[in-house]
Amino acid sequence: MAHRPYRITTGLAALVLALGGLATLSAGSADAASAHAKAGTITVGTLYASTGAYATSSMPEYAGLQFWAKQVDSHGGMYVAPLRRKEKVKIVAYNDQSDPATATSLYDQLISQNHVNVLVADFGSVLTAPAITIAKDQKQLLFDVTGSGTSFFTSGSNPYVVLTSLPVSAVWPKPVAKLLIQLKTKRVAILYCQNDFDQAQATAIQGFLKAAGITPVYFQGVPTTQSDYSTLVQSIKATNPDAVLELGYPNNDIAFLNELKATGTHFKFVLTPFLGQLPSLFTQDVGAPAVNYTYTYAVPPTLVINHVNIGLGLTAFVRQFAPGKPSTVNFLDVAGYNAGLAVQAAFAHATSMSQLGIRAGITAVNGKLQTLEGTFKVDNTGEQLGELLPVAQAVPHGKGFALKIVYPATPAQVKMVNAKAKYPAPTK
Amino acid sequence: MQLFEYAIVNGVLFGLFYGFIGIGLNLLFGVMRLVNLAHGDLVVFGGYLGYSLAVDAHINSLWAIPLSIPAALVFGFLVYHATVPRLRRAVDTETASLIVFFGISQVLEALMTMIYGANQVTLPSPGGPVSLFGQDYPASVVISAALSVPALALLYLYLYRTRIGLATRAVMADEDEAVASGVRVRRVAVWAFMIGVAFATTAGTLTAFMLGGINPTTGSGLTITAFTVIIIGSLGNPLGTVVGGLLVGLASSLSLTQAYATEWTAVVPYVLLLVVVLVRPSGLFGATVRRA
Amino acid sequence: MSPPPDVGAERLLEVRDVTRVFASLIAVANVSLDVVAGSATGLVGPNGSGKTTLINVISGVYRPSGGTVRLRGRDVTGTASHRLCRLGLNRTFQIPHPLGDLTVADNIAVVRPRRGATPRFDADPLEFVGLAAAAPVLASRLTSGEQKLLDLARALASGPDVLLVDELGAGLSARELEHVASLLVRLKDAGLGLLVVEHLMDFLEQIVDDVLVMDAGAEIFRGTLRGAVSDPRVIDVYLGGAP
Amino acid sequence: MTTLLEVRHATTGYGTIQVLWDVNVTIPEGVTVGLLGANGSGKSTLLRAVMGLLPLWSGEVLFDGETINHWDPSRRVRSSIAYMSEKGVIAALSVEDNLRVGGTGLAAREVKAAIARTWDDFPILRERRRSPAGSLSGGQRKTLALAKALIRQPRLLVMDEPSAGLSPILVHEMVETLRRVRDQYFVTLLLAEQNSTVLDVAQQIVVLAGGRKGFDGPLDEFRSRTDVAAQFFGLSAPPDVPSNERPAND
Amino acid sequence: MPEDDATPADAPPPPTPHDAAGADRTGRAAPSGRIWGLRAREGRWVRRVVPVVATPVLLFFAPHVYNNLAFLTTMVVYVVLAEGVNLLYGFTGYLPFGYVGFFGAGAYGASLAVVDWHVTGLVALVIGGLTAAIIGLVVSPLLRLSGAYFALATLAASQVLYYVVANEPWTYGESGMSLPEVFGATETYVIALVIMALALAVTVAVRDSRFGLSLRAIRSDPVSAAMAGIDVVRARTAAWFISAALAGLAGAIWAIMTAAFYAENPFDLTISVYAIVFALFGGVRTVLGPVIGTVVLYSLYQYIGISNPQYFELVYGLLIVGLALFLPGGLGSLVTGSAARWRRRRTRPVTGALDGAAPGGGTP
Repeated sequence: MAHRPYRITTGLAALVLALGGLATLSAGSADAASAHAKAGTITVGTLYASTGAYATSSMPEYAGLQFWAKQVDSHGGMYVAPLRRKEKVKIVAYNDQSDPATATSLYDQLISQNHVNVLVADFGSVLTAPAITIAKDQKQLLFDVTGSGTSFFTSGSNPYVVLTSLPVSAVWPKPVAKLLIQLKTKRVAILYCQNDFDQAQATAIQGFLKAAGITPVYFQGVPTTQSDYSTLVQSIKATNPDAVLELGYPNNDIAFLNELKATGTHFKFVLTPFLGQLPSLFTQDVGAPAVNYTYTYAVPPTLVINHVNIGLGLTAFVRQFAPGKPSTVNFLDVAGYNAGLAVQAAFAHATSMSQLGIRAGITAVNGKLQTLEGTFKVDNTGEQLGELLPVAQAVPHGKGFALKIVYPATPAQVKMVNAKAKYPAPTK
Repeated sequence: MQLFEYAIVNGVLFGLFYGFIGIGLNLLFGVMRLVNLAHGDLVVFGGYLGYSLAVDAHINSLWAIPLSIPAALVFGFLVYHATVPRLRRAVDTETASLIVFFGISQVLEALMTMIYGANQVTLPSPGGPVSLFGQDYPASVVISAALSVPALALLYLYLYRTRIGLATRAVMADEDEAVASGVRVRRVAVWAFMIGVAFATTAGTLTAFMLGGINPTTGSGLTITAFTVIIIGSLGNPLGTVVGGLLVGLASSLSLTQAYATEWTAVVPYVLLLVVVLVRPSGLFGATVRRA
Repeated sequence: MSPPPDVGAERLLEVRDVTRVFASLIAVANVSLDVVAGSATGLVGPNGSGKTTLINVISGVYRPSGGTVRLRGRDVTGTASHRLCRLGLNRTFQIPHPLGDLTVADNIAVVRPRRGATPRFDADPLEFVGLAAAAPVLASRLTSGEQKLLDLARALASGPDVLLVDELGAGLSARELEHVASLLVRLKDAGLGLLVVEHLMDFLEQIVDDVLVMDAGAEIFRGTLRGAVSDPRVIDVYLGGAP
Repeated sequence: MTTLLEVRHATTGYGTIQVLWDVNVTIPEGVTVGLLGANGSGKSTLLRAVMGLLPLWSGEVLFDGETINHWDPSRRVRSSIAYMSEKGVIAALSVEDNLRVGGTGLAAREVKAAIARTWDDFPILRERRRSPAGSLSGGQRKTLALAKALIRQPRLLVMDEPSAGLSPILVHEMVETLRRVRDQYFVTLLLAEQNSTVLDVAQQIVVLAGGRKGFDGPLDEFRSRTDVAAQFFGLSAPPDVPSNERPAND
Repeated sequence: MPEDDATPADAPPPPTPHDAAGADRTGRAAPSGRIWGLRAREGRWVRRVVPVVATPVLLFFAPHVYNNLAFLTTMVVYVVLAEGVNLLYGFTGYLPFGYVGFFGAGAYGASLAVVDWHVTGLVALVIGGLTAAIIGLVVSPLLRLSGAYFALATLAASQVLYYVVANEPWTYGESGMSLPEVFGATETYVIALVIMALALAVTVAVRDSRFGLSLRAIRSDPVSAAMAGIDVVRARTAAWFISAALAGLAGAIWAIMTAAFYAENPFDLTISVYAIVFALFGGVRTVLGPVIGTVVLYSLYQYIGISNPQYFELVYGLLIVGLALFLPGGLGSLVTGSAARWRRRRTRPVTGALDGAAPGGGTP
């Protein structure tokens, strides 16, 4: 056998060099961290995705959070109870490019290198999942904006996670089931995508309906990557449904509505979840005529809530967030802003600067906080219970469409046009 | 029964499109044993070109098909000369090409994100539903399938009715003998490369129609679909690719009609691929068996 | 096959009615032969007559389409090469097959020696063929002649009873041929049974006791080499009429 | 007689394995040269070097007095040096397509005429024109290989074992065909063979053994010298040269 | 036609004499005697033990330099994967595109063991490794394929596995996996380092053992290897299992570190691609090549990802293209390549075997 000891030596030398590189890298990020973590500032660490599958949703959320920080700083900072003074807010953000593995490392980076005061998660369950683990492990308070995976809040009491927007998907669709029962639909078709978010909704609705004696005539899952809906639509049509619920991500919803449009298929009732969140994307990609009479969940800014006791009301937010272009504001901008408000409330009532002290600030305001998303209320696992999600229907409005709340009747503090559901939907 | 017929027609429409996606990839593999992992990204790049025309220039996005061809040829020419001569000298061309084209696919994805952003974009539908055999199909799907047919026919004419096409087939069948017969392999290879790239970009606009929209990461999935199609139809056999495409299209479409199978649709092509390579490792139309 | 040189000599290999068909081509048709300990049999025939195919069938590279192969009485028809190697049958290749990425020493070290039976020949194979000095060199760096010797050494390292030698002489110079022939004779003397495929008649003459001549996959002559070169049929097909 | 092809001091091999040692061959125009040698003697390697399919480590190939070392194979084929490899045909393509591949680079009209001529000269091919070459019998394949190499009416036709795999009767037919072709197409033949029957067609014989040139002279002389014949059959040793030298430029 | 009487011209085309790409394939003579003050025997010991011990020890102190354990653990997981690719591709020539299937199988095997059977962390790791090996057994018929067919068939198999895991309720496919805390972050990192040490030890063992020699023989020429008495199918399958089990262990420790994930995470095809790129970048068929490849590229990945995210894919892509084209043997070839060139100038093996002068010893 040949002997080549020189290889090891050179190999080890290269390894040492590489570790040296690591050291340089960390020195670089230490600089970055010290630049951010100046005395007299509260640092909020977050991630965003400028590319990849979640970029569409992640970027507006990030913009909302940045807007909140700008707002706070323009008023001389936010009040930090344990310090008894106002502090400026600094956001430290990294780009995870929609990759959960990168996100894991970057969340760790925020805690271990940048020593941020609190963490705000990136959009959605997939990119939030790694943060949940790190928050638990490192006992770091995490503000979860929209990551409502069923597994995040079930493992007993966890004081380190707070969901700031949207109830978890298992309770969220209750109004939909009630509306279907009220409309006396008998034959309900449910097509959902196989991911945590949509699957949980589908199962919840199925449960609510079954309790009322309605068994869905079609209940099928498809891969989230599904883009060809033609055969599926034909299958659904064959069941002759009174109502069709398509529960997917924005791309699925758009592909589904486009398929209905392209084949001229008409159902009496169609619901897609993301129309309410991203109306302008649907206008652009599907077109107003085809969207008309579709049902969806009503969320801000469609749902206008101005009766608030922290931050801006919805109308003011829209005006200041996108001056002159109110139509470009979407729900995720609001959600990002709302996460900032939760952070703000936590610090304003924190009992100490420790992570649990900051969490105690949330407990202090739980159920009392009125934001532009409604009542902020979490349980002891951090699950959001408070915010409203009525069902809305798109109705023709000028060249485009307007979303009108059809169920339940709007609460008093919500300034919103109520309407009776147009059922069955008129043919377009 | 109506649903079954619908699924068959739909499967054929998609199958033709899959054949179109796969064929450029197969040309590259057949002639040069190159595993082009950037194929799907080239397809998506073509789709974005169509999008630019529709949204920025306000002309029909189908114009992207003729307009992208010269650009694709130039791009193919440049990439060929930058990479292929070195790859051909590598000890293991297949593996080396796989890595190089993975890198190129990363670069393309980055460029697309920089230029067009990360959002999904869709193209305006080319028209209302089209009636075939008494049922309505989306115009975008029918038009895409209809355009795939002449594209495939053009490649057939290139291979079977032109001198360089004959030389291309000679190289695919037996490179040594082709060289010994005076065929200029480099010229054949450059053209095959450029045409392969052009096929990818021209399929792009159709992809935006077929898939409902595109984003910069759509490409990697398309690459895998394309490989599945060409392996089923045999690597290096362009006509087999069309059959492979039809098989994948039909199987996927039919699985969507079965209640228990809808959630397994995405697996269908992979299972098909595994069955084909294990039962007949050379693919359905392969001449040479490639076993270790 | 032809009468063994010594009555009672050990029959090592018995090939009976072996046939091998490729698609529509019959490469080997009903060939039978025996290899006896301490003897060498020559296998001759023009290009494409099926000699190498026969060797490939016997050594387990191809499965026969028909017929049987027995090694020391045991049926080994269609047995995989690595098992045959462990049972005491090995071969060299017409085009040398060195393990090019390995050193010469590793080319030998990789061979699994036969278990059980005492090998008939147990000298250090590299020294025997004269490649000992090349032990630390990568096999791909050897000349084609040296690679042929390495093939031989690797085959010997497994301690075979039966050695199939496929055109070891082709492409070697006279002096090299002489060296190789003397090696094969020494192996024969050590009690190995050899089956030698070769074109070079005087090379064969130094080694073999008898020959089998094949044409188009079938046997056309068996007997002594002198008998073969004077047989009109052999001259006709093998030398094509002679100059 | 003008010299058509000249190989000077050709030295080459595969990878690190040297196969040819300083071989010199001169082929006058119109003289059929038979290159004889046993397996592995370097015949095919020499032909591949002549065709540019294998680069020379050192030495030179001259065609019509001009060095062609830097020409790639296709240029050599297009410049009137045709090559018939041992395989000779592309099995997956039809007979007619094989002929058309042989005419690569010619004008379409010329190819058409050449194929028409081929149908006349080799009627068997016309019958099988649509069949894939792989389905032809051994003799038909060799005929197709020859016809394919002749498509562009070359001045020099380099052939690697035109008789390999043929039965004795077909070998005789091949010899007749080669004679006919030589006269009809005015082509100089360089053929590598180990079958002595094919010698009948040659006027000059070059013997290769162990990658070195042995005998080089007229056929008659070759016939008359038994030692040379023996050299070819390997019945006695070729003139020996030490073979363990490394490639000079390794 | 069967391979009767082929001339050397028909042999598989070897690299041309001056082929740069082929340079590292030739001329590996063994330097003998004392090298850098070490005698051969000591040298062998050093070659075996140092990489296995020194690499984890060096990395053990890495958190003092750069305290991001999630990053470091992921990097170590990638080292294990790259070594697994090294075993398969480097030693047997199979490029496993769907290698991530084993990683995912290990992640889910270990996680389900923790969640459903409430086993301890170390048992979960073993179950993860076993799960991957079992999956390896199921898909071992794929070893009949070669080249691009093998690469893509494994990819398809990994996708099938992914969809099974993602669709089935018993794998918590749709709701996602959620583990209780099994190990602390530092503990997880140390265990990952131990798994890496195991991977390195396996690689060293394979390189230096008779089994490794057999694998290299098979890669070099399967027919000759069979004639040397090597059971080609069995040796390949064994390498396949070992490699699968390593990926399974890597997946298991990744799952324990990540704790909450969806099927699409451990079955993400980019994991395969990165493991392959890291291994090839560092240089396969060496022990430390994949380690160096991973440390350098993954650090770069993190660094560019943080500082220049907008150019990240672009820079990374260009880097990969450049490396594959201009340094096809990996970083390792910089070292071994130059050494090989150096040796080639010095060694001119002339055995004299064929001069007939000294026909060696060995009486029959």
